[in-house]
Amino acid sequence: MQKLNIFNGKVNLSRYGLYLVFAIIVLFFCFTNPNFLTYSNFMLILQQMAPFGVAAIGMIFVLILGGIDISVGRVMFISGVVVGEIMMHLPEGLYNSPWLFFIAYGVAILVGAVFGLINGVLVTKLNIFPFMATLVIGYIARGLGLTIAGLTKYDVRALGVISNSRIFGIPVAFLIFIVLAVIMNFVLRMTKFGKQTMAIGNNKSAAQQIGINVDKHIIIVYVLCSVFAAIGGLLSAGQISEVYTTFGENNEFQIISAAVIGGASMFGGKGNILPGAIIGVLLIQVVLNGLGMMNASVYIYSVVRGLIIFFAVAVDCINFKGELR
Amino acid sequence: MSVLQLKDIKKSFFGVQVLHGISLELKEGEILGLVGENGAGKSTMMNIIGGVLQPDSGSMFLRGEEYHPESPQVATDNGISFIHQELSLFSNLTVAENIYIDGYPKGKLGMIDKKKMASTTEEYLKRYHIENVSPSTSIGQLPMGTRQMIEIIKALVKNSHILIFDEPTTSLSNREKELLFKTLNELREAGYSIIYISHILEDVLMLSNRIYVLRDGSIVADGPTEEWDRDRLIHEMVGRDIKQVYPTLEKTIENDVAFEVKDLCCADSVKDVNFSIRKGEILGMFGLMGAGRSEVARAIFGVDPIQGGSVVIKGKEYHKTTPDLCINNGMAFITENRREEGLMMPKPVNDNMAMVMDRNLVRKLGMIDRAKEAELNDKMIHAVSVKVTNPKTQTANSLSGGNQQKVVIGKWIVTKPEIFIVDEPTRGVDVGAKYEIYKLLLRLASEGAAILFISSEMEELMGISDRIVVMKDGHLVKSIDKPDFSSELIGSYAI
Amino acid sequence: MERTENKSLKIRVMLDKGRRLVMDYPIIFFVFVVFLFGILFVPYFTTSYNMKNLCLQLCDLLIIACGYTFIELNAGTDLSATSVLCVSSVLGGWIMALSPLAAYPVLATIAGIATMLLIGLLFGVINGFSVVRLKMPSFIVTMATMLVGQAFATWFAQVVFGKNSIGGLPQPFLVLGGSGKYFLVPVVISLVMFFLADFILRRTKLGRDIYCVGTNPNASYISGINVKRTVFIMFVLCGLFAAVEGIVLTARNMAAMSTLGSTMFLNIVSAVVVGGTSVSGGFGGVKQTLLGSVFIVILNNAMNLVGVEWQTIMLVQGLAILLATIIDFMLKRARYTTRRRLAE
Amino acid sequence: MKKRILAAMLVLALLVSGLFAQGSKEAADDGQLRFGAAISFITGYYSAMIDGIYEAGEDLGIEIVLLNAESDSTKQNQQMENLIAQQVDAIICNPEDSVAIAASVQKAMDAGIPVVMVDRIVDGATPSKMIINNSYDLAYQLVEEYTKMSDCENLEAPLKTLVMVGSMADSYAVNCLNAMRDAINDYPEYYQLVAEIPGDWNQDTALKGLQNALSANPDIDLILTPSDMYIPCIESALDQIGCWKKIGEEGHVRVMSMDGDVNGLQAIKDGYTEADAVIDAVLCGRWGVEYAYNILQGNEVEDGATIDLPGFIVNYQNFDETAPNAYSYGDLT
Repeated sequence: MQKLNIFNGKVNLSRYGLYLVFAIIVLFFCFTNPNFLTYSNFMLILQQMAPFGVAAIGMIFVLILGGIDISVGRVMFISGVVVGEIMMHLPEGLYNSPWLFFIAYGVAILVGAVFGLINGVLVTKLNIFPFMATLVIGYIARGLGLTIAGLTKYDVRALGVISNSRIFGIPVAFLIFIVLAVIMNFVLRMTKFGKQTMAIGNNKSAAQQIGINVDKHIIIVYVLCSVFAAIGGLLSAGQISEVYTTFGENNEFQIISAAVIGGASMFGGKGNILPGAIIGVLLIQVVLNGLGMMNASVYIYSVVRGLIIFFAVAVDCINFKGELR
Repeated sequence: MSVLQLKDIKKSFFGVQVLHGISLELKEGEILGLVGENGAGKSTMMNIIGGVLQPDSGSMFLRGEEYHPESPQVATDNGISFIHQELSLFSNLTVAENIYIDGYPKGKLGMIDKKKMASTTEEYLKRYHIENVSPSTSIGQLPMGTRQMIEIIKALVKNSHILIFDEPTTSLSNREKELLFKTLNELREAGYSIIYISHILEDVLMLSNRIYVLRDGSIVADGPTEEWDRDRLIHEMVGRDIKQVYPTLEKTIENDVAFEVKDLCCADSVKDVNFSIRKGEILGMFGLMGAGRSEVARAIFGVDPIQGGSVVIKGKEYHKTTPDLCINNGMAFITENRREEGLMMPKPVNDNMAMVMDRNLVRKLGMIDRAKEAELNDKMIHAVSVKVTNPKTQTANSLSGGNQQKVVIGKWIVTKPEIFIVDEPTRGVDVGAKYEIYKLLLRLASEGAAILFISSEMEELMGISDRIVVMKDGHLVKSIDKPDFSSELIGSYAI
Repeated sequence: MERTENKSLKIRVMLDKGRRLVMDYPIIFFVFVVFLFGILFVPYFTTSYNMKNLCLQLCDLLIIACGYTFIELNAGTDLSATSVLCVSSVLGGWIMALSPLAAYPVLATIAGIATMLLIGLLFGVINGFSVVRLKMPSFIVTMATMLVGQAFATWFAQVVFGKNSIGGLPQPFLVLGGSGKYFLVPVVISLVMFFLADFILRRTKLGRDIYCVGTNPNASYISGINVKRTVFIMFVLCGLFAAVEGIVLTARNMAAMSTLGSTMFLNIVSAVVVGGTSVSGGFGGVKQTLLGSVFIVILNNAMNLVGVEWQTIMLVQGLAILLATIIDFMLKRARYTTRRRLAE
Repeated sequence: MKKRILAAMLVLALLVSGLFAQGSKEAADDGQLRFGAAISFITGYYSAMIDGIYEAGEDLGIEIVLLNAESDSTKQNQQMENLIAQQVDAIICNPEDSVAIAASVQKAMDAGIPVVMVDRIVDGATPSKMIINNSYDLAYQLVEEYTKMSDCENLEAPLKTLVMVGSMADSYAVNCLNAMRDAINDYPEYYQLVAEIPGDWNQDTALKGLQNALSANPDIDLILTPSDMYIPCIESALDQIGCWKKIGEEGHVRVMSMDGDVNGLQAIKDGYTEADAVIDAVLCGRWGVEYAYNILQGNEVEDGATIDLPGFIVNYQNFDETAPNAYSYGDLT
């Protein structure tokens, strides 16, 4: 079913309309709180957004294919638990050596890859709707994680070195996010894999016609998405310095809306990493940061999250011609 | 020296024989024209050469050696490029990216060598004089003609030396057509060999060195272009001895108009179509692929929006229709694509049959009168004589093409509509079922229904309809009455 | 030749009928297995108290699962069903307990129930409108309404009640929860809602439209079925069923709570999907959901009694849904292949 | 028609078999007592209580069946009904919602199963015993006692205070928040409330909320938190802006928390935080089991329906005397 992604002014106008609304909100914050616009606050926002940014990169790839991945938040949780479990049993020598980071991130990537593979196979071979498949895998991931963890609180303070430290004032986590974003932007824009992802998202049957192995490609993209979610998860665990039962819960809402605000469309074929991923995550984090500084009431947060994701996607669906699902 | 030989290729779908032993030979630096009516088997043959389909029997030779393409990939590696009618281009990628979609030149560290890509594309664009298009413009903004050229360049860049074109000029303007022919001639001099499939006979006559005529799945005639002229081509294509005997039923055509279309414009390509159908009349509509027949049908029934003009149903004029409105006014629309738009494939026959009639069986509380429904179902199954063991359980996708079409017709007949729009009802249906469908249409007409019968088989139209209108490139060019039906006459207006 | 041909066809049809029964209701096998497991291995499973317990829990799950089945038949989702529960419970509780009406119990009960149904309707209309008119994917719309709904419920509870939940609901309302001798009232309500949903799906035009739209929306549109209206009504029905569930749960807990039903979504989805309503729309129905709910309730109860920790229960339910979707896929392919063989 | 009969028959079979099989499966009654423990939500504090329950269980040879309601009272009611179905000998209940649990508590009591409420009261039914810590008074006491301590004598300006919040859907968190607000209002010369940071018992939201608040008003003097669960976030946020300093060092930000968990006491021991209101969760759990055991054995312990759990404040000055009887003192390093 080829979706009519007609490139017309109306959608573009509303996309910039969304950015305009955000600009107004930011201005409002600047007036209400003097040190909103300070250098340190901006660095804080960059540090806070890094984990979600990394996960948003993977999510944009999946959205470009026209799929979705609801299990990201819970894959973050289980990779945090597995890494915590392993760090608890690491021998002393290894624990303080720089090897710790390779092991930790290696294990996280492995766990992410496993869940990404299962997602990919369910979506392609069993052609289950991406939402349902990843929802089920999300529950399995969380159930498995909690079964392994039980009540234990994993102390991952050692990972904090990466997540919290700063080089000349720039948070390391943000640098990691930028490096990964540049690499993946290069992959999307400059390599065959990226071009074929855009092609499959735009017109799946034509892609099959010219001989692209579409199923294998989709599985790789889902693996990629879960791997980036796992990396983001570890960065966030390092910041909190503890992995506990509610870690990673409901992160998927923020990641999906970040990817969509960044220009990725729910119906495939559109999306970019470098300006998109950064804009998406930055805007959401700025709004939440501004609310925090304004000492907004407790209830506003989930209302704002709900509205952000609603309007971000509504803008994108204006001229969708396909079936009402 | 012959580049490609086909020997005695046979192929059948769901028990319907499509290719009966095709043999063909393509020489180097030659344009081979292939003509034939819709459904004659042209596309199937090309899909077999292009590796999309596997032949049931027979063999193919490429420059002498055995050649069995399992996938389009194998065909392209062997230098055969297939340019489908709906192009396989991606509107969100640029020209250069589309051209190199499955084989990017590798720069340093695996990166796409953008400079080399841009330069070769630029060079090809200049060589085939495509102005104001740069390698970085997005395909989405280009007109069809330029996209066609991009497809050709895509084939050339992969240095394939055999090009197969399937109906390339359907949506090209004249200027774009000349450009395409100039390019094809240049390619021929450069030693490429081309198979050019088209139903537009002037182009084929002008372009090709040899012409093969395909009818009902077998090559009926072939020879160098000099021997051919337009009339002989049409005769070979359509002048088959009428072996299919058509049922006849004398019926009276009242002269009050049941249904009328006033200067209808739709789907951007169809402009100012006017025709009317009287009670009891079967109006045939002929035209080639892309002439806009299906678009007219879908616009009348409200599936696609009407952009101009209006439709008069039983005296009342409507500028905007929806399927619901048309059905309430006693209309029925049997679509061309029965698998996606006619039936619910995974559902049993009864459910499919009941889709339209349920609206009349609603009793109190929105309940459906199930007894009446079951009764109507059985009546319909016998009326259209669908061969099915148990209509309650046997699903639509397990039926043969003919049976499926009968179920669709049965689905619509139940509500006793007075106006029928029928689009290619006999495509992919075995001969026996075709005869029964014709009988059904005639019986309906005799009971006073007005039928718009759209088909691309001239013989079928002449056998059944009382009047034929011919569509060409979105315009209704001629209305021919029954006495002066002749395939040459119709063909001359349509092609 | 004609006779033998006819006989072998008849045999094949009979064989196919047997296979079709298992295919239509694979869940029967699972329910039987888990029930047997319960009787043999789980202590206290077969006590009459536990059976009454199972029944009540089945009623809790069945009503909202029937509502969710409507959505699943169109391969959509409704995350906001759970926040309908808490919003309707909080507002209903406020009207029944704290508003001036509280003095007249019967009047307050009627007003309470009316507001709760209205909330369900409101959520259904908002979801339906966004999916149909704004053409947004259903899980994004319902995700947004869920977040806003939960926030509103918590805020309202804190501001108006001062705490998370309030008791003091009128006695006629508590009857709906099946306290004491009115044990059968929620059972009757859930059976009524079940047969209502079954009636809509199998006997009415709306039900036929729902199945047609779920299988092939294009063909339905061309056959004159108003696809937009059908999808809209599906969301409204789901909202209403969720509201009825809110009424029963609030009465059962004898308290209007802002955290009502926060962990029920997994149970609802597993009841519907494991029951047999196919994930890709068009197949299934409320009866399969009934069997699915029975399976899930027995599974949870058995695991609770055996003392399985709550997180492993989540894992087992996730695996159960996965298994159900794989079986649904294989059945669909098998159903297709047997038909192919029959046709040749 | 056939399918409908099939479904109805199945539900009937479910009920009938229950009645018939009444006698067949007797409880595994090998004399060992079985207690049911229905816990509302597992945060740091409650996991300590669970340890207490398990400890008491081992000492008295009682098998404990632990059920977590994941902060959903409907699920907790169902779990309570399951416990009653299992005919457990006693139930230790930590209700997610004190009003909603009343129905099940009443049912258990009618079924002759003693119910001991731990940490939160039940409102609408009379359990056998209620062991509660009044989280409101304890939080109030935490803030009030600090005003009497030495480093509040010569305060020029009131301390700028940040109050971290649990989840508004959790009555324990709401009680702490209200107590802290009232205490700050009652001592305007000592405290000035700057901001309330919503955490939703989720450490990532808490960390980000705290960082935002700190960046909004950098000159914070005091942070109050309802649970030690947030101590790692506070440490990470303060460390970020270089304020995670020992007491007395320049730039030190006062931190006062509750629960008396390992993180909290360790921070006091290392000299980073001022005070921690210890609710002896382990003791609470242990008493729950002991009281239930005593009631079962019939030796009624006449000390009123509600027992006030001794909450006490451990601060850096009296650490050595008060800390040892905190439950998590053992695993301090």
